[in-house]
Amino acid sequence: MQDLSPGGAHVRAVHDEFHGDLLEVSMGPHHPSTHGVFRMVVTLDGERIVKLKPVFGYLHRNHEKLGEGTSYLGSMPYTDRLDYLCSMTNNWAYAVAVEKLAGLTVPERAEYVRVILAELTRLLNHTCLAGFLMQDCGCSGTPLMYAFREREKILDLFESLSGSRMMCNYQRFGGCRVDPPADWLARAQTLVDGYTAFLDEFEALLTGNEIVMARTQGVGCMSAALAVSAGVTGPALRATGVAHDLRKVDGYGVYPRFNFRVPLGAHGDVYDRYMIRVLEMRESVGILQQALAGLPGGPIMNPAAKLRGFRPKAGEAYGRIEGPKGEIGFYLISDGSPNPWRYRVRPPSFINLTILEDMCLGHTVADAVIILGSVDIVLGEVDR
Amino acid sequence: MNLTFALIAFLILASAVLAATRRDLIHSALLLVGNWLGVAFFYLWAGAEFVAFAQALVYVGAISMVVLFAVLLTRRMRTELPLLVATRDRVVSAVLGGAAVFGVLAVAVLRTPLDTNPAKPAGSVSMLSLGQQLMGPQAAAVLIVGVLLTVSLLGAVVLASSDADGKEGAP
Amino acid sequence: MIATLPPAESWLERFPLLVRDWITGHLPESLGWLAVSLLAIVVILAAFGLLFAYLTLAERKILGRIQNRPGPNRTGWFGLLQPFADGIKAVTKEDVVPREADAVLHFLAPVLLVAMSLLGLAVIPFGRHLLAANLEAGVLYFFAAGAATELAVFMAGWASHNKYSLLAAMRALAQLISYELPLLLSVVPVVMLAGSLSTTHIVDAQGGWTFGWIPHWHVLTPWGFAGFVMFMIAALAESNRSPFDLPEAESELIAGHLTEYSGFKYALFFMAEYFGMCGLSAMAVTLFLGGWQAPCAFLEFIPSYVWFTAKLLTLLLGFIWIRATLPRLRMDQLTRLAWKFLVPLTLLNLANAAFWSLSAGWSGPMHWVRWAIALTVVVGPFLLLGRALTAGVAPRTYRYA
Amino acid sequence: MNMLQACLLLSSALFCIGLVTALSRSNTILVLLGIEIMLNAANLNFIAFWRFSPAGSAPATGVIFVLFSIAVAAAEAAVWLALVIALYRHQQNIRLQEATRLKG
Repeated sequence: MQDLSPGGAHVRAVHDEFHGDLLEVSMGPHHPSTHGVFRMVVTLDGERIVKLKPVFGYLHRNHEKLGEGTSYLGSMPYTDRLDYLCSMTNNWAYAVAVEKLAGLTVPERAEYVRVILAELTRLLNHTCLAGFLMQDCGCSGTPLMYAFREREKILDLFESLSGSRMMCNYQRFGGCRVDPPADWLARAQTLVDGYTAFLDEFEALLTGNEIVMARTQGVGCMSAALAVSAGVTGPALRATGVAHDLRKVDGYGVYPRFNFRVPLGAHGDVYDRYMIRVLEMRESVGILQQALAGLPGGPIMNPAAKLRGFRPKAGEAYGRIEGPKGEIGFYLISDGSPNPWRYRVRPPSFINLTILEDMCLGHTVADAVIILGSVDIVLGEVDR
Repeated sequence: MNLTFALIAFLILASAVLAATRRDLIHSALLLVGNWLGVAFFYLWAGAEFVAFAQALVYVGAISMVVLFAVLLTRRMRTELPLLVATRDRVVSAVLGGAAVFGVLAVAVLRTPLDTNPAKPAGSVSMLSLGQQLMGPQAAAVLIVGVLLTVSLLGAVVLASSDADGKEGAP
Repeated sequence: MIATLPPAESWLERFPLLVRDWITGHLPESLGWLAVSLLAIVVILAAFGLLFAYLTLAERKILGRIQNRPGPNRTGWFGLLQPFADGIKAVTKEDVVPREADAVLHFLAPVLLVAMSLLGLAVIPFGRHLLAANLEAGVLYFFAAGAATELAVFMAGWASHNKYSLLAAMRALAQLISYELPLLLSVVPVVMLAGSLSTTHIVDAQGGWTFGWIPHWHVLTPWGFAGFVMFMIAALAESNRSPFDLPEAESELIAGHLTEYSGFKYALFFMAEYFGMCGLSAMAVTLFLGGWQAPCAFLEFIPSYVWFTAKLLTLLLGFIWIRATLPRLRMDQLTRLAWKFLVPLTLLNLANAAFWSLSAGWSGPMHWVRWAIALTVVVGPFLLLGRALTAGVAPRTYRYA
Repeated sequence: MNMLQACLLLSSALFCIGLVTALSRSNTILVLLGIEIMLNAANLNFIAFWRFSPAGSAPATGVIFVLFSIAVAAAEAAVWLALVIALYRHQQNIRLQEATRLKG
């Protein structure tokens, strides 16, 4: 029955006595708008979607099993490869899980640096997402290039701090790998100071654009009940009006010390998801200003933390933080050996993706593309 | 015989015959576009410039689109398109009937002494006089055609959308 | 090319005529007409071929500038040889035809498309003495020639035997049916006021200046301005340019009807898109922007074809700028824009032009009344229909937890 | 045989091709295309007579007749597209023989 040859747009006509002739199109895994090797098997009535089946796993590389065969520290660079746009927050979430498992505390300066890097990552991710979303809407690259101009600046910062632009591998259990020097902090301050101007420019060009609004408003609506029951987190959840932000809920790290707000949507459509991210970026800029201003001195690593011969006591721990895409969590079970006995990732974009069909039904092919774009997936994390 | 005329006649007839015998409906439709273009060339050859362009605009630009739309909207997959093979009897009788009609017409045309005036210069009707004819003596006809077009458009919309809401109830 | 020339004209203005006469002077009398026709064809092919080549470069350069990147700059000085490098690449690339494709139609589609988009250029008066075919029904000819372009897009989409291409074919048909009407209707007022379908007459009707510096171009009247804007919107849709590039739709249908094309056939499609864009822009210049007429009386010493080229390039820059700026519409929004916005507005504009023509004799204070009425007829429905079109779409305010 | 007769023969032949198409094919679209061919054949006649007959009192009659005919053809095309779609909705195919009921 499923006579689908791999790749391309192999399609078979399904005759459905209720809907007339339907067309089954395999969008992806090689499609410019699936953000990686992702496939949607879409059944179309004209251009309207009557059925959508997400197919993933093309990028599966056994991440969790690899984690069980490697030492705790050895998994840290692998977490970079999950959501390769947000390696800093992946590192942090994993570090939180291990620190819980081992009962390690983190010096205050390291907590501040972590917040700075996490918020920079949030800016990076949301900026890219907005650019990609506009690209999916059919802009010929202009918003994307504007977004990438800012992304470059953040990546330059990451590079000079960690030695790598995307695979940062920066966090350690009990602190961070290197202490950011003063000139790095000054550069970060310059970037943060200029970011609001970029956001103003970006919003002036896009937020009120009638084509953008017509394309995104009322498209891909997600109800709050559905979002909660499906386990959706992050901006996608907050776009439906549910106030759930782990930075407020858990108050991990030093977030309770900062003054910031959580923007909430009302419709849960693509426009809300876009706007929530833009507003979150403005809040992130505020957090960054506060964190850079209040960065204390002191050590960057907990001296008690051992990197070599690290063997946490038997037990289990679940560490989670609010990543840019939602709740990124790591669940670890230790049996006292150098390797975790069980290593499990809670990837936000994978779980957010599960309700793709509910959002797409009744919309057109063109909408499916931007709905997928607004979910904000990175296949490295979806497939692991 | 005029060479241009022969070429145009060949284009018209060949495309019509091919269109009538193709099994692929899309090919038929596209060949018919060629046929309509041939007719437009004939008008051009005969000196009726305006009609030729109108023919190209309406037939190639509009009616062909409608035909292709109809084919696509009522399609199965491409392989299923030509399944509607007529029975041999029908084809044979249709061809015989057509040949008979052509015979009668041809004999009638050739036997009739037609009063012609080949010396008449081509393109003798200017755009201005055509417009004055249309807006003067033929104004009523123009109005009627306008009403007809409007009514047919509305009728088409009504026909095509009649099922939109009552679809589930229909047997 | 027209032979009549007023006596006092600079040799620059008469340059095309001089070249033509020089060439035909070497040939026997009987071959004159053939030489003139061939010359026109060669000149159009060469000029627009070169324009196409450098337009691709200009588009990439301008897009690059708008997007904070340099654009092509490696081939030749400032990348000036890039079009030729692209051409060599396109010709030498493998031409892939899918096994299941309808080979004949797959081949015919790009050929037909280029041929059709070139045909329309014959009736454009590029200068006072630069016109390939002075047809009495030139405007009608132009649109008749252009009518077949979407047919070729459909053929390409259908012949490729790819479902993305099929969807693109459907979109191309729907788009053509929707936008042919406003395109033609926005031209009708011009034809009505010029009283002719001939492109030369339409340009002549826009000659002259008020006070020597306000040209009598159609675009400077209320109905002409509205007609020009609507013509350009419909032209964007006709030439499948962003934001109406739905048949191509890179982010949705990959490349739509172009998905299964490669090498030289793809280059032909590309070429046809630019020729179509040039043709429609040239028509817009002819119909609304005074054709080859100079904007001010004292600037007439600059040859007419220079003015035409300048106006043409300005419109083409507009096409590129719009492409760099706007996202794509959805199919239903596209057709809604055509049927619920452009068609009613063009029909109203027709009445507006009729009023303008009837009130030509009004003078004194009535002159201002005439302008006020004409402007109201343009702006009022625009605002009302625009509001109806964007109903339910507005910027939102957000609350914070 | 003069030019007028040649034109008339051409249009007769075209008319008969259209007739055969309309009679022999069972696909509604092809039948309608056959009718469209016949209509064009008739138009050819008008132009042929206009071009080759001696100048009469109304010199443009043939041209005007064809113009009206083209306009009517456009209207007709819109209606038959709607008919074909309605037919397809009712019986899921466009075979003319099966369209025997006036009521869906």
